[in-house]
Amino acid sequence: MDQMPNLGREKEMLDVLGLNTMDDLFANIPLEIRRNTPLPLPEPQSEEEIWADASRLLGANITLEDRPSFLSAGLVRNFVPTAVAMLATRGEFLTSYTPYQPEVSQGMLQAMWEFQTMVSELVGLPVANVSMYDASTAAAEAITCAVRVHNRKAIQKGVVFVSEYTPPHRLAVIKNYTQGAEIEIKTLKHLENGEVDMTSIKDAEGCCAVYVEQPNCLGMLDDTLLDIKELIGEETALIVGVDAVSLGIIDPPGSWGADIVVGEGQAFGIGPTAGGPIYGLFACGDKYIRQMPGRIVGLTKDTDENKAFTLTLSTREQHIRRHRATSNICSNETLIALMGAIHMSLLGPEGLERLALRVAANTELTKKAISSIKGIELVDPGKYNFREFAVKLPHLASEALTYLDKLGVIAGLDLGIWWKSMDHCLLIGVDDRTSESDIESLYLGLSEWIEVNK
Amino acid sequence: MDQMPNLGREKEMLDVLGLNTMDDLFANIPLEIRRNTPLPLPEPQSEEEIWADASRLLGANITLEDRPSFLSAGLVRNFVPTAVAMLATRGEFLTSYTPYQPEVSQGMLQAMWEFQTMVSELVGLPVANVSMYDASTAAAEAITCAVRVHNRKAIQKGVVFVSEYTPPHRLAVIKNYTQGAEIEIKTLKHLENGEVDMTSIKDAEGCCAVYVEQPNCLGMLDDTLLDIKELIGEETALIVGVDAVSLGIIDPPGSWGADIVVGEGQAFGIGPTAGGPIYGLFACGDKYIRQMPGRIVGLTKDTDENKAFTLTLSTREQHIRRHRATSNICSNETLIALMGAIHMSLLGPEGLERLALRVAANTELTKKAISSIKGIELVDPGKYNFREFAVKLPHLASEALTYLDKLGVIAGLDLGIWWKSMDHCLLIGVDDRTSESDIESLYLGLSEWIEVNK
Amino acid sequence: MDRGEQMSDLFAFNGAKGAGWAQPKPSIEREILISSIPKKLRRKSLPKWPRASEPEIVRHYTWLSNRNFGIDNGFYPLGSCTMKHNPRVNEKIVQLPGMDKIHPLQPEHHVQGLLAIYFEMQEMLATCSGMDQVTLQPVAGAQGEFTAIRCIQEYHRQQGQGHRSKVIVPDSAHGTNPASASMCGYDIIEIPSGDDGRLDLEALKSAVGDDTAAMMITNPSTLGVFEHQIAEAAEIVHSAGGQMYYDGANFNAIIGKTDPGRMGFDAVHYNLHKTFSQPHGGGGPGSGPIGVKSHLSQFLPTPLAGRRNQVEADPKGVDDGYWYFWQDVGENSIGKVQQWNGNAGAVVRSWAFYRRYGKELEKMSEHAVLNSNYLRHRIMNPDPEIAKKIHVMPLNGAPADLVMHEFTLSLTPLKELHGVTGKDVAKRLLDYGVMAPTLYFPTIVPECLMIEPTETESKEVLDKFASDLHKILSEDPDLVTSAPHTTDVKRVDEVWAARNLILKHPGNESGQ
Amino acid sequence: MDRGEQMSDLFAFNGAKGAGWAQPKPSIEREILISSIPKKLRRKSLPKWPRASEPEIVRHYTWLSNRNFGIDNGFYPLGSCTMKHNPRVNEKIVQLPGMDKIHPLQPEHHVQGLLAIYFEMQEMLATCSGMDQVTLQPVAGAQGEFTAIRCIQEYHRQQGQGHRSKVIVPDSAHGTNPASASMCGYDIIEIPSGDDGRLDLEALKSAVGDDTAAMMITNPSTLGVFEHQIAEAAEIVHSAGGQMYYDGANFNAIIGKTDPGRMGFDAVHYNLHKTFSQPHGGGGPGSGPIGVKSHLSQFLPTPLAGRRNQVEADPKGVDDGYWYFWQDVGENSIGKVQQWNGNAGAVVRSWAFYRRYGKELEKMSEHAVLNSNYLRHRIMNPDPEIAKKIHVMPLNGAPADLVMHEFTLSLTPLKELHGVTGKDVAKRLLDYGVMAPTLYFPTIVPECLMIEPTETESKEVLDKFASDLHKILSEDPDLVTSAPHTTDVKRVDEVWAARNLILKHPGNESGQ
Ligand SMILES: Cc1ncc(COP(=O)(O)O)c(C=O)c1O
Ligand SMILES: Cc1ncc(COP(=O)(O)O)c(C=O)c1O
Repeated sequence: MDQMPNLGREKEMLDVLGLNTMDDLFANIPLEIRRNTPLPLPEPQSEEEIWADASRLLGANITLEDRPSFLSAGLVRNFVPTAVAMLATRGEFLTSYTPYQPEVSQGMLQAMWEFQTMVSELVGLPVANVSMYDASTAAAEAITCAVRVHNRKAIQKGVVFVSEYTPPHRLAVIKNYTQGAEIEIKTLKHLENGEVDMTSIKDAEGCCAVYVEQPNCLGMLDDTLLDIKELIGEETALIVGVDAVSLGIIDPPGSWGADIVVGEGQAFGIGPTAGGPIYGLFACGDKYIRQMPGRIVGLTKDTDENKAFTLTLSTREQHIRRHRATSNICSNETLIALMGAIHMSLLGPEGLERLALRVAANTELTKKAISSIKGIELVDPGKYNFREFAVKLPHLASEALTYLDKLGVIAGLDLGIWWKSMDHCLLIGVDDRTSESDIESLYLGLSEWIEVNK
Repeated sequence: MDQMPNLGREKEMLDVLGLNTMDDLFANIPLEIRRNTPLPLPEPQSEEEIWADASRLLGANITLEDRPSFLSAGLVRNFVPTAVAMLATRGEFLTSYTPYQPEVSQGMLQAMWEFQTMVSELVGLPVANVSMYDASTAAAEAITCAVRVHNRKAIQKGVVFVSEYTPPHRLAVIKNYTQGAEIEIKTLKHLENGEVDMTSIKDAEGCCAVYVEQPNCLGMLDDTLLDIKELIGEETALIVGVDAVSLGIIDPPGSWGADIVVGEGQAFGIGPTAGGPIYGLFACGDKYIRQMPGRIVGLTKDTDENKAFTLTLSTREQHIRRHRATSNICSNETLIALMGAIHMSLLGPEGLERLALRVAANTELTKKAISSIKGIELVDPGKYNFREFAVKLPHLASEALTYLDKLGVIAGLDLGIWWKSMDHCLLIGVDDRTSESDIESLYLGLSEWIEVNK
Repeated sequence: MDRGEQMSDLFAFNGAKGAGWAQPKPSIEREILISSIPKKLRRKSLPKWPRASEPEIVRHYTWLSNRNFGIDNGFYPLGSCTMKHNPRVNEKIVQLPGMDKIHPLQPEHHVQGLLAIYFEMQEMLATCSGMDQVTLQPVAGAQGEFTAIRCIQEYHRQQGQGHRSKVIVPDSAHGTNPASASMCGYDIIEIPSGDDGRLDLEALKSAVGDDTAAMMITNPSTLGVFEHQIAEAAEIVHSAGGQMYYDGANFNAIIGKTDPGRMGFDAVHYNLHKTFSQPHGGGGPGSGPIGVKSHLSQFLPTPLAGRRNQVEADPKGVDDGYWYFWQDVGENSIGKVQQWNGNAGAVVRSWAFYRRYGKELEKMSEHAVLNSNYLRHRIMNPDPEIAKKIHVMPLNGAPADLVMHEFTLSLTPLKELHGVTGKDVAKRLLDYGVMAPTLYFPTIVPECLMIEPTETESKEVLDKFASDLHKILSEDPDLVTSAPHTTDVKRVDEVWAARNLILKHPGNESGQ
Repeated sequence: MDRGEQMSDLFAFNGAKGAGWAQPKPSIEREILISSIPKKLRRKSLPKWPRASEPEIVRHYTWLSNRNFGIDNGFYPLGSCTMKHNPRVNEKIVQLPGMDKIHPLQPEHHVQGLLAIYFEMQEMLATCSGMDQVTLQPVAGAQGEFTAIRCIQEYHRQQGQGHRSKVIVPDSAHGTNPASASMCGYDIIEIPSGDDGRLDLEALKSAVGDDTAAMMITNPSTLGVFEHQIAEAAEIVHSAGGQMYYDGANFNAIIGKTDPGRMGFDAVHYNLHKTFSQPHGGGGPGSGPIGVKSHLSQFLPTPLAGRRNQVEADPKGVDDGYWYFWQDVGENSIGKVQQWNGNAGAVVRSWAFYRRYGKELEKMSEHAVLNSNYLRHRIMNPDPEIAKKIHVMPLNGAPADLVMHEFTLSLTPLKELHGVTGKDVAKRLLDYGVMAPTLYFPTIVPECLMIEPTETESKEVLDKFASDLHKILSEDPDLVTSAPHTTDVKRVDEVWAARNLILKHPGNESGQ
């Protein structure tokens, strides 16, 4: 109760109002709908009791740092420099809200403008917004945005082709977000070897948008993607989902024709944090600006002609445009994007490259080690992988995971969870911090499991 | 190496200076005393490597929170509200230094002035400084301060009586600090029952100062102390060392005639932190102001007649008075005192009382439980204790500690470390967080040990 | 020269290559790695990010933060946004490795502690709102609305009522309400409020029909008044076959006093970041769980946190006799709205927040409402001496005796008499060291200031705000219309921004 | 009205009784507890502390912090104080429970990790300084001086040289040097510097004698010049039977290039908070370990961190093959100077700091010296265009070609020509958003500004400082003498403060 400064001063204040009891304040609530019993909740706790309970409960969790871990699947066990949280939790940032009054919010506005710049540079597109909820809603809203822009001229009205390598939880989000706009989601096929199927690309001709991921959700990079913009043409949007860190070494989609780039920002700024709060990246070409979702900051001037920042293009947004808004997003993930901005600016260009190289090196080493185990095969042999790779096991992947869990290794993701047909496949994800001994543990564990189940 | 912005720009800057190499900058160091070999130190590490090493090493320590702990002896296993560190580590506080330029340091100056006020209120004396290194140096410098004030009129010139209940490490500090000022430390005797020996007080008559602790280092409160100021008179300083938290319920020495009050501030603001940084409290009556050690902040005005704060009475200090300074203290413990101030202001008067009561309750319960064990006796039966109490064991205390350590209990302090003659005595310290189950562990452990060694 | 006059420019930092944040070397040499990337895939040139050392970055963001106003800097009466103090221990809790270093796909026996908190939160929210089942997956209020309307949509489809195509919202509704329903494919019917700012039952009656899918409404309304006819409204909508949706942004006003269940709602979202706690610096993150009555629960996004009694065979749990698990919602679930299990960090913070009040949570609502009424009273009843000096008093946005946790003022008289707009007063308030109230919302109140003090403000802060507002009302209109005067920048030209669209840094001379 | 004009007054917070930080109840009832305290011992009335809620306290201290200038806010060239950036990870490290929740008297097998760090730090400091044994106990530079002089004193006494009663310090020495020696009971002989600001060997020769206990000196000197005749000086003092004491406040200038051992010193203190890292907000904490040659080590305070090879019987250590322990120094030890084992937190932070440089620690000194020389050059050699506008250039405090990590300027000409003092310029610099350099120290340089940029400042910051200083030198003297103009308060009346001595809050009306 140490949060309410007027505790104990109720009478003094009620007197001013001419009221007797706190309940009098609620006189407008009809009796029939009043709650008459106390809430069946526990006793109030003090800070130290809450801290003790939180430490006990969360302390009972097994973390990704406690053991060799190869579970990534879109979230990253990263190392976030200490300065990031110390700066982002400064009260002026932490306890502010949407900068409706730019005159007293220049700091956050500038930070977000810088964030936009860094994201834009990262992905190679001119405009970025200040964050979406996550990579999946970013992908979903990229699709609705693209349809709004292209539907008039589209031959296949309302049709969007989505790569079959889109993980099902993301696809579910996409479907929820697009069904109301009468968008038809068709599947963009891939070849056996993981590359995009060019006949499927042909089928997409004249549709509103094509959504692919690079690397795909199995960590494979497909260089044939670099040619598809030319095939689908100007009137169909190319939307690409990325692994943000990979762009330290991998050509950004903006430079091979992507119109909208989306992705998960989490690797910059915050831990996997049980899945949230994280933040989605959203960047696009100029022609999408007025249809894009989310907040955006622009440079302008004040009445003294000094540089100033402000939210701009708000006429797209729900608080102005209401049901005709480009999106319903209001509260977004700015604070986490701020953490991302600080992390990115600490890294710098060469630091980003190094981070990507560390992941690349560990991908390489892990892939080599694991694929050398007899009985284990790469799902996409001969391809370049970043961060993740899928392997086919002799038995159910779920069994391998259980076995290795007992050995204290988090071995990856059972791909059977995503696609029943892949229940013998394991998705192994590394990060910049994967160590030789981590790889060894995984290698030994999987080898032992195969041996035991011979 | 991410700490030096000019890394890689050396040449550009050397060029401006007309130099060729970084070594040229050191041309003034004669060759005969130059180091020619690289420092035999490890490779540079990145933040994440340092963090990993620190976590590994410090993670290997067993903490007071890991197990029932009754080791206090002047430091407290406290709960510090989260807001304390979050506020005190704000860069503006954290990275400032002594406020030599008050115009841009009003924040820290005001915070310290408020700290002085709260300490003054706590101990019941009009003036407090902004911190000493710790309770021991505070006691030592209180003695030298008192001698400077009283020596002229003293009958026993240079003589100070120090309670025999002063723990030896503190006494050692006092001796180091006083020997140069030609102060003779005499022992103030106590009776068998722990109370001060009034004949010894008589012996002290006409000396410069008397130093006692309340509670004493065995946690015992002695109400006969409340009368000694009258006995020793105005020309002998009464210096009292306190347990700061106890003053939430115990009469502050200022109200029974103490001239200088010192003590450890750690309980407010910071964990025991392996013994430092902590901070010493120092408060005194007006007549000691010009002889007191340490920094002090005063309220004043600026040229616009607005309220302003500034360091004051600097003419006592080493940077002005040099070898005639009242103390050599320069860097002190302000940042930790700031943490203390924040903690105190979060507590408020009633919070302070509650904190003291929690300790008092746990002292009571623990004392009752442990003294009920057959074979264990209270050293000071029938006295009121705060936080600590000493018990006599049937065998060596060190053996009991070893035995209980194996059971996962930190049972207290072997008083044999302080005084050989007390090697069968254990000093048991509780805190506000001592739980019933902690007490039970201690009770069961000691009972078992006695049983086993019958 | 003013301190800080020169702007800190992130992209002007251009130290040595690689002088940024130090990292260990990759475990394979750079050249080998680079050449192993198929040439076509390789990045040609690095992004133009700043090259800076830690000290420079710390200083830059410290400088930025010093140009930003948050609750920690002063009163933040942004109506509808519930800008209350966020207890600091919550920030420490979410930095525990057992929170920060957790992957949402870890097996259940790795995350019993997290699941226990999830379960407790689902239960607590259901209890306080009179709903049957809660999901914590939606990550903001707007997404909660969207999710709940999606559930209602699937419900109607299942019931063979797929033709219901309209969602009714009062004209005082928050913009996210119509936007969310519209994203689900619904047409919006906006119904006008009555003269007292309240829901107009007649208007509602004439709006409902066979095509009504749902009504979305918040109570207390965005004017801060309690819709006392809410049960009747629910009756009207229900008898037309529609569902009642409760926008929980104002839930903090009524906890323990009443609940949407009692009012007749079928679904509700909670803004954890408002009612409870999740610092949403700069605009987010939030968390927008929803609660539904049992007939809607089969449609909820999946999974939920489930609980059963612990049995012998279970691994070690969290010592409360239960085993927690992720419970699949089943085939009728709408699937996912967020990639994982929602904003877990916000859930944990809100859990820590609610634990502080526990069964006395209603005290929070009481103090929020007390502060709101007190401030409104102080504003509307200046001391006679002060009243003499005031040019013109604002009008109540809603002519109610009592308000709930927030209230509106209309500055129409001021505008008419002196040409001073609500925006001018808002900007002038910035000069007094407070954040401006919500401006021009709800749109039905002309020249509206919407004020929500929250329970974490002291009487002194409220007194000062009232007297500052009185001062402004007695100031020279020119001073007010040209405000703010003491902020980091003067009034910002938003039109210029929209016309010129400079949305990224142009890069600096040194070729960055 | 200016934002923030009204002061935040901690003692004006006066909320409900007990509304402060919530705590669990005591395990025995209040009344019973109170009555169990002997009446005479009971406190009669509670201290007049503020009664505030967490939000009020957070806002108060945020407000205070916003009125305080630290390195994070800008350049802090406070000579001799080495105000460099403190890596942020260090703050996180010391909050680890294995640091924060440790009692110094825990058994050794509880604290192997801490002991390992202590041992490594002792070794590292000894290595870098050319000393034989280091203790980490002293908690500040001044206490290090005191401790080392105490050791020297005991050494002399042991050697039958107890009559040696004088300690020699140059007139450029820091005030703590004479103060520390004096606290040990020594008389101080101050010797004047030569015309070049350096140690005057002739003056030294005539000062030493049979009564010389020690000489205390820092190198580079407080003027930032390297005392190149230091070996000769050591020779002189040693042949008179005195000991050489190195004030290590400037050690950061020479690491890896030379060391006090090579220069002929017997004892040295390190300011970990300067050379390495320990944020000393507002004036401390610091850490002042000392290193000594072997003949002095038996006198060091006790205990030291010791190490031996691990054996079978040992409990689990920290996996490096060693067992660490607290090593008693023995009967000749001076005992204790701090209650425990020094400022452990500062030791750990400095360890984390040094680990970042490792064997390349000398780069830190190189950059500190590079920045210092670069800045000095920029100040003393303005562009010709700018030079024309400058009224008067400052003088070098020490006429050396090269300086070390810091340097002095004398503003005598400015004072003589325009009546503008060093203090005026210092105050005017505050208007430019930087901290003023150290003023009027060393006292041997008239109207002295002492400038230390440290290795963590960028070229741009140095360039801007030089050009700001040039601007000030070309400003209207009245503008400068009336500075500062843009700070939170105008020039502060220090004399009034000393005359009126208002050292605590008078309490507020509400009877607090
Ligand atoms: C009344 C009302 N409804 C809905 C919302 C949307 O919530 P969120 O911002 O969490 O998406 C808000 C938030 O601003 C609101 O005030
Ligand atoms: C040259 C010199 N010596 C000694 C000291 C004293 O060190 P400390 O402040 O750590 O006591 C200082 C610090 O200001 C100094 O600059």
